[in-house]
Amino acid sequence: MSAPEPIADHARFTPARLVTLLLVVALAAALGWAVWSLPADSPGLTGQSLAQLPGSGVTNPVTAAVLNYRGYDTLLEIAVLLLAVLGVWSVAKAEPRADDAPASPVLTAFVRLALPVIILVAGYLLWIGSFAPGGAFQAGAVLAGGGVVLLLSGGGRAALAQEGWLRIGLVLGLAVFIAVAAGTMSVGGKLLEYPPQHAGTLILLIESAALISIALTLVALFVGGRPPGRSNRGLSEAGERKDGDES
Amino acid sequence: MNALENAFDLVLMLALLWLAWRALAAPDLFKGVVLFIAFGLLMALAWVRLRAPDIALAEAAVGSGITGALLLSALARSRRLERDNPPPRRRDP
Amino acid sequence: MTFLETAPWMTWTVLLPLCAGICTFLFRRAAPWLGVAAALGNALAVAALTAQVLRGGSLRYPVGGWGVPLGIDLRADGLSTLMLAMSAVIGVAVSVYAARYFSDEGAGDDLEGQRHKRAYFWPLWMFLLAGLNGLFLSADIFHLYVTLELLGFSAVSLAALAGQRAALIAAMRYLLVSLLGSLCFLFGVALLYAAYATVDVTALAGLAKAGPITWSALGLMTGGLLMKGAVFPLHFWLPPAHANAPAPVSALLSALVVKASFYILLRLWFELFRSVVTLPAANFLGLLGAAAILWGSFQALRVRRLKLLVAYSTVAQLGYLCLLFPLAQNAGVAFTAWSGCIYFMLAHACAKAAMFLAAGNMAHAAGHDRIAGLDGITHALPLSVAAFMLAGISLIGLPPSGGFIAKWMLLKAAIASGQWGWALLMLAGSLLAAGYVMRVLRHAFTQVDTALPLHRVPRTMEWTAAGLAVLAVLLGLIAARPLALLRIGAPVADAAVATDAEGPR
Amino acid sequence: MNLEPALFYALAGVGLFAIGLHALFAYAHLLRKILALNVMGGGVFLFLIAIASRAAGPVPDPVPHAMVLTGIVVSVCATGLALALANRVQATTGKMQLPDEGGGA
Repeated sequence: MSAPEPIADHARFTPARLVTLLLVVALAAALGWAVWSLPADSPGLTGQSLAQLPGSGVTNPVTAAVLNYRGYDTLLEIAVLLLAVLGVWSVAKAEPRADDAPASPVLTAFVRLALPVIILVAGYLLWIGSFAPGGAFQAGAVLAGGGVVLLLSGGGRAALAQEGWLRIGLVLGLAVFIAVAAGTMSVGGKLLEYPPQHAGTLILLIESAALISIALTLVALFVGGRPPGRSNRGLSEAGERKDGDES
Repeated sequence: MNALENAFDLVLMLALLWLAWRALAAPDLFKGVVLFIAFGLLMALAWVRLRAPDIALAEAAVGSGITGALLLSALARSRRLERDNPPPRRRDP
Repeated sequence: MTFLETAPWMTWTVLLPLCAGICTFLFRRAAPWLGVAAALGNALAVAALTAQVLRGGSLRYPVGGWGVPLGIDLRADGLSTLMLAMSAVIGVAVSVYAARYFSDEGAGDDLEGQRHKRAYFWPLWMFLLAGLNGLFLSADIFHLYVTLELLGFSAVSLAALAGQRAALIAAMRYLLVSLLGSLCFLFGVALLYAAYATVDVTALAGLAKAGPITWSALGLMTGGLLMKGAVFPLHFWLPPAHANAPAPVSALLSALVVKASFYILLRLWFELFRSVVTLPAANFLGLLGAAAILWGSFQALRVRRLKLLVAYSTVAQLGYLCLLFPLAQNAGVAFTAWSGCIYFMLAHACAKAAMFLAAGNMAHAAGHDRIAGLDGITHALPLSVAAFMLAGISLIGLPPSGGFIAKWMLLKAAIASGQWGWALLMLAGSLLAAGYVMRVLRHAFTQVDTALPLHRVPRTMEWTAAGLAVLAVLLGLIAARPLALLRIGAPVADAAVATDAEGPR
Repeated sequence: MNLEPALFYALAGVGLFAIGLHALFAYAHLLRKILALNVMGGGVFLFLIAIASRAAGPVPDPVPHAMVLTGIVVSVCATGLALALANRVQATTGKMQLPDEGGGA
């Protein structure tokens, strides 16, 4: 795996590099000075987070911050996830992997054994997130890891080819989140102001939907291109036309 | 005990900085990516030390695991493209 | 009626485009209609919000009911409402334009490519709109980081949409710059949180004290935003990214996206770090702006491609915005300069969107966008050339356009405070702008004997460009209303009305 | 937890940010630039986690933790998008590199 590099990243130490190095060192020194002058007793928001915890619907303060206090950040973060898939699909097409040799039977057998365990672990992480370390993102990443291994073992391609379902799965997290957000306003609260008695349920609902979308998103990013579906066929890498000169 | 912990923290920090530098400066990109994955795992360890198990879990799974998989697959794609050159762009079958 | 008055329109301006993003992603056939409808719906929501702000003054909305410092607050004052209105109006026009631009009949010989672009333009643009609205409404600097990323990812993907070599390279560079800018911004947020344990702009404004932490945060955040806002000398990524995108995308990027970074810069310098910024730092930003005006204009006079010319004009016009920083250091003229700068953003947004759409029409008709090859295009596209001319009038700053009002206020501030250098520079910039606008018009009006073989341009595409150009000029005649709106909750005090200075705190 | 280690971790965060920044400018290969951005992000996150652990109270401050969680997810998205774009740049130019680095037009 050590092919000679055509890109001369390690050619010479040029004057330009020296200037960059000096600038970066100066910035690091300034930031280091800033860190050094941080107040000795950092205020933080621990006290207020813990004080509001009983009304947040969960007992893990991090989950409370992620999905309740700062849930609006997370809403847009789920939108960023969907957007990343959109961006990747808009620039690249998934490579057909037909030429690859079928995966070893050992790997296939391993995947068949491991997959149910991975799904169980993901579900456990999701559920435990409300009172202990865990949550939708961690669970989604574990599930996505299972998906990646499945793809590497040659399975799962058929599932990804179901583009309609794939799209629905990708938007599910955002759609449910928006529905809950709109719902909280329609019952007279602020945006994402969960009624305290339902907060735990609503957070689990959002997280469950988000789990599916997060896992599918991460797998889609791994595939690195839009599925070669019916509507996309014949698209030779999105218009290779020349558009006039470049300067 | 406290001195031991401090020493551990110090070693961990130096290892983080060294791994980051080696991951970026490694002449072989594959090695660089592998070092980056190791860097992510050490980072997760640092966050456990800093009492952030939630985030350590996320970093190990997302920051190190999934990002590492993305980087490796992109590197493999890049190597395939390199091999399939001179034709500068792929043709559809 | 009471629903119209009390509904939380702020939240709907974010939720609606997000929903539209989902719908246009799922229902690709209906995407153009859904997109135009969503742009119209967004405009209505913004209009309702504007009415609320005009009636009741600045609004603050604690998301989740938590309030600062634990939760995230939205806020709508005059400035954010004007920015939302700018995005809404240009959003409607560009959506109508794009519905035709990306239609099958506009495809030429690449029908598949056209369908691909259409399928992805609409959801990406809807997420872009959600990012813009979320950004203009956020009073929380960490949330600003999230909206910046939402905006950046959609802008980069849109810039890559054309798919040709130059667009991909430009988009890649844009993405790297955008990510670097966001990370610098995020580090600034982290430093501020470490020192003050809040990320609310208003709360931080009351807490921020000069010192290494605050200075580092100011430096990092300003640097990151200057990068994203393409301020000279960090502008290098902008011209290729804006010039190689499809015309409606260029219009959105040049008119709205770069303004978003600048908007945050204003919030930081005139609100959050108000007590920390110094005159030398402000002068430094002013000098960068001066260099941008001169460099961008010279490049616009030099390049051979029309869209590249318009993109370099953006680099130059962004320079004017930076002149606000030194001008506003004089308290007596600060509010005049502030109003002039904001009005400049509005006028430039309309004019630049109109110009990119008109340029897109010419490129579409001619099949290329070499300026020298546009001789006689007026015969085929009188409306588009008129749009280009009207937009040019506003860019140059001739009366009665919006650009004139804006430049007039900036000039007044410069002269009243005796800062003659900046005044002269603005006049020079106007002359240079006249030069590059005339360069295009001279070719467009050249008489040719043999009519060129031109593609037909749909009427809608011509009318939307013309509509925006007329709006850019009209802004000069209806300036009183927007400027009155701008007074609501303005962070810069009007020296003439010193009694209601500072606003509610 | 005594204060000092957390402060040193924050300094290490600054160091990672600087190492990444330097690599971003120094190396032309796009994959290295993407790695560099990830290292920079890691530096910011480490800084945030470190200051969270310094906050007064029985547990670390959860708000920076929430921010870092958001940041990690955003950066994996950025990495995915950047890698797809970089592969396309390579497919059209033949090299995973931007031509005339830092040049004007």
